[in-house]
Amino acid sequence: MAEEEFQEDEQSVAERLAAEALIVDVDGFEGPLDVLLTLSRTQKVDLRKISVLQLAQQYLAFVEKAKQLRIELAADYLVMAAWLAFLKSRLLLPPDPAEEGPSGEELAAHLAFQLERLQAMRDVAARLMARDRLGRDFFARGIPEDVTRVKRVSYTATLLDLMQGYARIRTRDEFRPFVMDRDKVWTMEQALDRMRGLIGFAGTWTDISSYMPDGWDADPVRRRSATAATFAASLELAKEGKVELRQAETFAPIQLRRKD
Amino acid sequence: MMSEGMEKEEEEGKGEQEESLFEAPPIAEQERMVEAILFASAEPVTVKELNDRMPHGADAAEALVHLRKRYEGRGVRVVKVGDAWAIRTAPDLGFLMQKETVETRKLSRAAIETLAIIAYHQPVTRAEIEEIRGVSVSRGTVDLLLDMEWIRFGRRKMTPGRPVTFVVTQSFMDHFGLESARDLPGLKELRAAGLLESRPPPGAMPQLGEGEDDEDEAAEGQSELFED
Amino acid sequence: MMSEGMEKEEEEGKGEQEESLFEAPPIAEQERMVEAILFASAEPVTVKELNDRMPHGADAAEALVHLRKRYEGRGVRVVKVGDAWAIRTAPDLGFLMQKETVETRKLSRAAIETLAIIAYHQPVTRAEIEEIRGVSVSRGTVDLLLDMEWIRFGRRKMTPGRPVTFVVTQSFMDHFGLESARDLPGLKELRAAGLLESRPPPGAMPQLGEGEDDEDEAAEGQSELFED
Repeated sequence: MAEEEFQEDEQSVAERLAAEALIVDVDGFEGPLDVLLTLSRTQKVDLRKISVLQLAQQYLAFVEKAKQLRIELAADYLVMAAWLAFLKSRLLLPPDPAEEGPSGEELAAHLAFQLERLQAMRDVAARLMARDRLGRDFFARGIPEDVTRVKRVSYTATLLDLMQGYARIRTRDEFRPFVMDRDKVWTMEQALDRMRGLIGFAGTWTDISSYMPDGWDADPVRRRSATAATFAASLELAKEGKVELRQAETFAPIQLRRKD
Repeated sequence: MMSEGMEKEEEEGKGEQEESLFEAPPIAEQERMVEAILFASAEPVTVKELNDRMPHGADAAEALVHLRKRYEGRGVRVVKVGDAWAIRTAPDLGFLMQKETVETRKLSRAAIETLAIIAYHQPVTRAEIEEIRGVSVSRGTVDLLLDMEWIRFGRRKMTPGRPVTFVVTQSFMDHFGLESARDLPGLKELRAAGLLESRPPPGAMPQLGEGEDDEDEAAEGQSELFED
Repeated sequence: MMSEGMEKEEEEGKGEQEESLFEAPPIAEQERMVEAILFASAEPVTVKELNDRMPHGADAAEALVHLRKRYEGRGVRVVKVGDAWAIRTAPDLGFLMQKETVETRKLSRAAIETLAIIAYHQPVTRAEIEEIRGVSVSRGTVDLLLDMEWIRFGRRKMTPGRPVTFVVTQSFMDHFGLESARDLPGLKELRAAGLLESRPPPGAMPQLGEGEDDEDEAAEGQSELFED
């Protein structure tokens, strides 16, 4: 205690006022490291040469004062106080070779590094903010021109797509008659319908080719289909007992007559 | 218009700007100021406004003359808009003010098939394409292929109605890496390459209309390229 | 610098531009194009975008060298912002621009410090920021900086938990007139003093801030970014 009071006596009035301002203003601090950095300024030395021991004592005094003034300190500040008290004892006592872990000097050096780094960040932050800035010192184009976005669709295909496409058509082509050429097919049902209406008049032998649908003999494809259908229909009618068929010789015309 | 001598004098005057707080800055400096103000302003700026914003004694109108000259033939120009001034893109570079995004899409199946038929059977009429594909060909498909410059109109067929024909173009050859349409593999090769599979057994195929369609009559040219 | 002769030649070449669709326009013409595009844009434009918008075969990077030189000492300047380019008014003429000045949000001390730490230590995790500041970083601070588009998420750190990192953006560089992160003021000195190294605290140090455990992992990244 005596030592601490002695220290305080050493401080100038201005410094004491500053220390009190610290406490009153505790809410304005950005954490214990910030307090330590502020306290370190009273040492008026390069942060690399700072006395961490003295700083620890200043911090502990700051926490003590805050307690006296019944100022609630956040847990962070108290953790730092406890740690600094520990550090202080490490720095004051001769090192115990049996003890594990970093030495007091190592811990102090790291704390000094942290303070220096934080100070450095603050310095460069200030330099950064003091730079010429867009919208304050220099300016962008006031009337930017709209860039119209043109969306273009480009179609693509590979040679493989092309060949596969062609192959697909040609393959389908080979099956095509099953679906495609109905207009050139005369079915047996159609032939039967037609002949049933006509055979009532077939009292005498008539060539079955006369029962072909009109106009189907010009196109060879249609003629072939109609011939086949009419022939099949004739056989069907004979089977039903409705007509009789005859043929003079092989490949001779086939003739048909109503069966009474 | 300024004489050469004047311009020189102004150049020399530049260094003195700082001291002469109540004297007008040299004209070169005024020109810089007008340039910066016109650039940064959201709207065209009148000469009066320029003078109001520039240091006392400056003559924006004169600075504008210099600035305008400086931008002659450049990518942007100093132009008068009503009674105010602005910097604008040179009219011949307007085409740069659009950003083209290209979306690549696969050609539709209908388009590929139509294209393939044209390539293999050219010159070919729309009716022939429809006959081969077994479905009608939409106007859009043909237009797309014409638009892509992969097909073009060929000579008219000497058949009733004189229908137009389609042929493939040089761009088509370039795109598909072909020297000519004759380089397209024939059906045999397609089959050998496994591209033609489901071939029906011979004999299951009714021999209807083989070679007797009237459409075949006029189709000279490509048909001999292909088997079947 | 271009000789008079060269300039003449390019002038003459201008007329041919239309015909030679697949030849790059002369460099003087390319310079005009870059000038027009940069003038038209409030945001920095990347070299790639310039090339995309200019005719086939143009070399925006080369045109930029000429253009930058042309605007030296003028009221507006051609500035580099990361891998993009922009035209900005000369900072010494800021006093003319009261009308254009935009009220920047007054940043809190915490936000300013956090921004500086991200800029100088990037890519940096939240835990590393907290370690440096000795206090936890509030969500609001990070959100504000993200919202201003001065920082963005960088790649995750390859350390346990794969924490996200923060890096500064092109907008940040544009705002503070930086060509690249290497041009941050005092960067060299900080590095020389070892203040940008991530130095793990010796055991038994209090973990300041929220301490997400990844403090001790070697911070790769920021050092390589700032290597000379």
